[in-house]
Amino acid sequence: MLSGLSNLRDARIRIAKRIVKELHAGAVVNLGVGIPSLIQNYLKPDSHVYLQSENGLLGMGPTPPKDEIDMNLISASKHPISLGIGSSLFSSADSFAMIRGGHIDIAVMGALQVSEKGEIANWAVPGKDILGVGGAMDLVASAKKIIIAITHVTKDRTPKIIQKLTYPSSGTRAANLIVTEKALFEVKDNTLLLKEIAEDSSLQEIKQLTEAHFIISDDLQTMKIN
Amino acid sequence: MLSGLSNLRDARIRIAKRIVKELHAGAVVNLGVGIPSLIQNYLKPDSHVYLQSENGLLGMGPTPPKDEIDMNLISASKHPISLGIGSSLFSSADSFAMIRGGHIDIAVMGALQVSEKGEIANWAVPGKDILGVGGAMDLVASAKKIIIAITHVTKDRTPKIIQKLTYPSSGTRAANLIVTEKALFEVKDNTLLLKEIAEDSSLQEIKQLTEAHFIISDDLQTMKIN
Amino acid sequence: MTIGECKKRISAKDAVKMIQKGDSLLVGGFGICGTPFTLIDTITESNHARELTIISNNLGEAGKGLGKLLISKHIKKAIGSYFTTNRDAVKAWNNGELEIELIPQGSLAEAIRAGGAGIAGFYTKTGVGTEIAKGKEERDFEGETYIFVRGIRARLALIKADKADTMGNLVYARTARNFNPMMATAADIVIAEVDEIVEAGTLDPEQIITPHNYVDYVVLNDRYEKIGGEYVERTK
Amino acid sequence: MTIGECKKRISAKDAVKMIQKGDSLLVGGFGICGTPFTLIDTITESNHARELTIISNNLGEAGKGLGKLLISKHIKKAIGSYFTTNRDAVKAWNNGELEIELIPQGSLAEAIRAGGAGIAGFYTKTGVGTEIAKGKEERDFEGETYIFVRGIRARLALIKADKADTMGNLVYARTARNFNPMMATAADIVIAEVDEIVEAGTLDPEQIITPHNYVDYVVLNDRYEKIGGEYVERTK
Repeated sequence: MLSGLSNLRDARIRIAKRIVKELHAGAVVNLGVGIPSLIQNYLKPDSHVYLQSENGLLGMGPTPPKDEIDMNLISASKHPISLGIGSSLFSSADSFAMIRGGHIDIAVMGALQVSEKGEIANWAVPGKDILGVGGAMDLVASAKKIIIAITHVTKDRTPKIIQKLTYPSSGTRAANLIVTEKALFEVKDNTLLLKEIAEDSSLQEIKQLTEAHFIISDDLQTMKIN
Repeated sequence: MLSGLSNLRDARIRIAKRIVKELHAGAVVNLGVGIPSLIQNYLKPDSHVYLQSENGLLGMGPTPPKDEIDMNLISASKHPISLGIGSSLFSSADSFAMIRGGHIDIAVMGALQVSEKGEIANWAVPGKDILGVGGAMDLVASAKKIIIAITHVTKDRTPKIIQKLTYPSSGTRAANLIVTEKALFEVKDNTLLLKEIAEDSSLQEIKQLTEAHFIISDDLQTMKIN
Repeated sequence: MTIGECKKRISAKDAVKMIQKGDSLLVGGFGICGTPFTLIDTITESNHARELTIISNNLGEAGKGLGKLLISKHIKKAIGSYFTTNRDAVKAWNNGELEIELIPQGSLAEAIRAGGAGIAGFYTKTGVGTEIAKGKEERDFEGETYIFVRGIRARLALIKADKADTMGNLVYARTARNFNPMMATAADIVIAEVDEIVEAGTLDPEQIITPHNYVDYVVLNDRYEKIGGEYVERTK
Repeated sequence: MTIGECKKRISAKDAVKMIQKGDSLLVGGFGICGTPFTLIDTITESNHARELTIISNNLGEAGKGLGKLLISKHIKKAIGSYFTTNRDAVKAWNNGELEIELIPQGSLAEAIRAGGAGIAGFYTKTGVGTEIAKGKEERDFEGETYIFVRGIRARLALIKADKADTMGNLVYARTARNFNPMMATAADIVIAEVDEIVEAGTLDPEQIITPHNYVDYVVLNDRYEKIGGEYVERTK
């Protein structure tokens, strides 16, 4: 058994694996940096999930073998990638027209904080340098569905799922789903609904490590990864 | 000699030929319907004038031989054309981004009327159906230079170059040059400057057939076609 | 043939069933170049898809493309840039049988692109000082006057491409591209008529103009064939 | 070789001479993918082209691409979407040596496209309710709030393409396309750095992304070669 997942790497992998199950065949998905970028490793080749990379690609394939690396073909995380079958290449303007026009089914993104209404803070920390926003706000505003992939607490065990954002928000649009290594929440009618608890966690632990109010699903499940 | 050009066809050809001389090597030129569309016939193959067609092409080539006609390759006048060397194809949005962004050097267009300030009316007649505007207003607003190609008077000998437009204008932007079968006017500081008279016309005739005020260039020339 | 593998493929008849009375439709093409002939002809044979608002540069030509749909009395209103050359459109307008809304061609193209790109509206110089600007918001930027144009979307888009691959990626043929790529982005339901369906992976990723996620359904043009460079209705 | 026939071709040195102190430059690339390395390196060796405002998604990487231009103290201000990953940019900003203006990546791309397309500005949902929206005009359309974004232009654009033909038509390589095609449309002077110049007529008209009329000058990348998929500085 996973013993409390003291290992951050295992926690991140678990989150990625759980989110894979949310990506239905045919879905056009944008994966953010950090945990979301791990998801590709766990997608089955026949999943028919199409990865959009905001730097100008639909149909991102996995990391190529070393002798096929071409740094003219990179992901938004700036890692070398390959072209999947039926992929297409386009400019940043066309890529964000795709994002902003509502043509991305699911955006999976990291966050610094999520509020109990599902609001997202994922680009800046108060008092620190605000030097990067990237495509986060474009995705928050316009993706059809937003899945947040975060560890349940920070390294110093501060909750990330909190009552009100204290960090700058990334938009007025709320997340639809929050997946941590301990739990899965759905955001419904401005409220968090706890739907799954990891087998090595407990309702007591979730309550302790979640500052936000949440309600518990009548159909509370154990989180299944594989 | 041309005897008064009673022939409308000859008049139109003369206008087209005279305008060819205004199209410098390297120029990107949009040709409107009517007289402007004749210009292509008189461009030398080595002219390095690049014709833009607003339906999505830069580098329009001449009418192809009958067995090479492809109605998927047409001009904005909806005639079959060919692809010149170095031509490129694009969407209507990209085509009008090119036009509206100021990337067309010269637009040659017909007109129903031109005012003595160079204002253009070329899309509608009062009291008649207003059912077509096409790309006229886009070109009037944004081409770097506008050349008007018109017969000097209407079929019933009404002047087309008049003091004030009585037909709906195509924009606030003025033409830069007006070429008829009888004369060439430059528009300078909101004033028409008569620069050339055709060899079969006369200053007297121009005065008679032009309602607009104009001034006469110190360097008035006989219009040369070839 | 790999056509059977295209999961988005449906018949023209099934495609037309999705159109409701009073619907708004983006229809690709410039004149009759880049026009979804098979889909349009199938609408003419339907009885439910009437009182349509058609957003298209023209209404085809008299008796061709959208010109057919006009004669068959399926069109209530046309929004586009140039209707003068279709004598039937002029006649219908004169008889009060057709509403017309004129938009300069560049503003039309840009508005459809905006509609598909999440842009609510934009400012352009085109049309300033003309009858087109009447009732439109004006605004000055750096001493120049612009008018405001709203983005355009419709419930359905009927577009025409040269080829689809089995995933629904599209490439166009020459100037038959025109309004089709923008229209593919600006409707709730996008139906692409194509001359040919090819295996996914055979189109060059650099050359795909419409990525597959914009295309909901693919219909094969089975009514017209190209003869002497023109689309000619097949004899049945 | 047909390179001599490209009338737009100039040396990187002559290209950089056109840049003036205090100029605004659009510079293509995403990180260092699709970056005009030769032009940037040549600027670092110039003494006149300083106090530049650079409009680019990033400032390259630390010591690479625009990162070099930062170290050589040629940049006064950077306008873009993501500077966090270049530690030199963060340091320069902290030391008050670099001004930074943040724009969401999609708004940046769209604003440059607008600047090149005669669009004065547009309304987007991106950034509504965030610090990015502060001081920006808000407006509601059909119950949703949008913010107004102005088009962006610069005096010069330095872009990177894969190939130019001798007329100046451009094609790009894979995701090295990114911001380059829009930047080619949005500056008074457009200088395209390319890895290769080919004969006009050899590029497929369907595949040309930047038509030649957008390109004023072509500079051949003669400082970097691709080794193991990466651009590596040539040993002199």
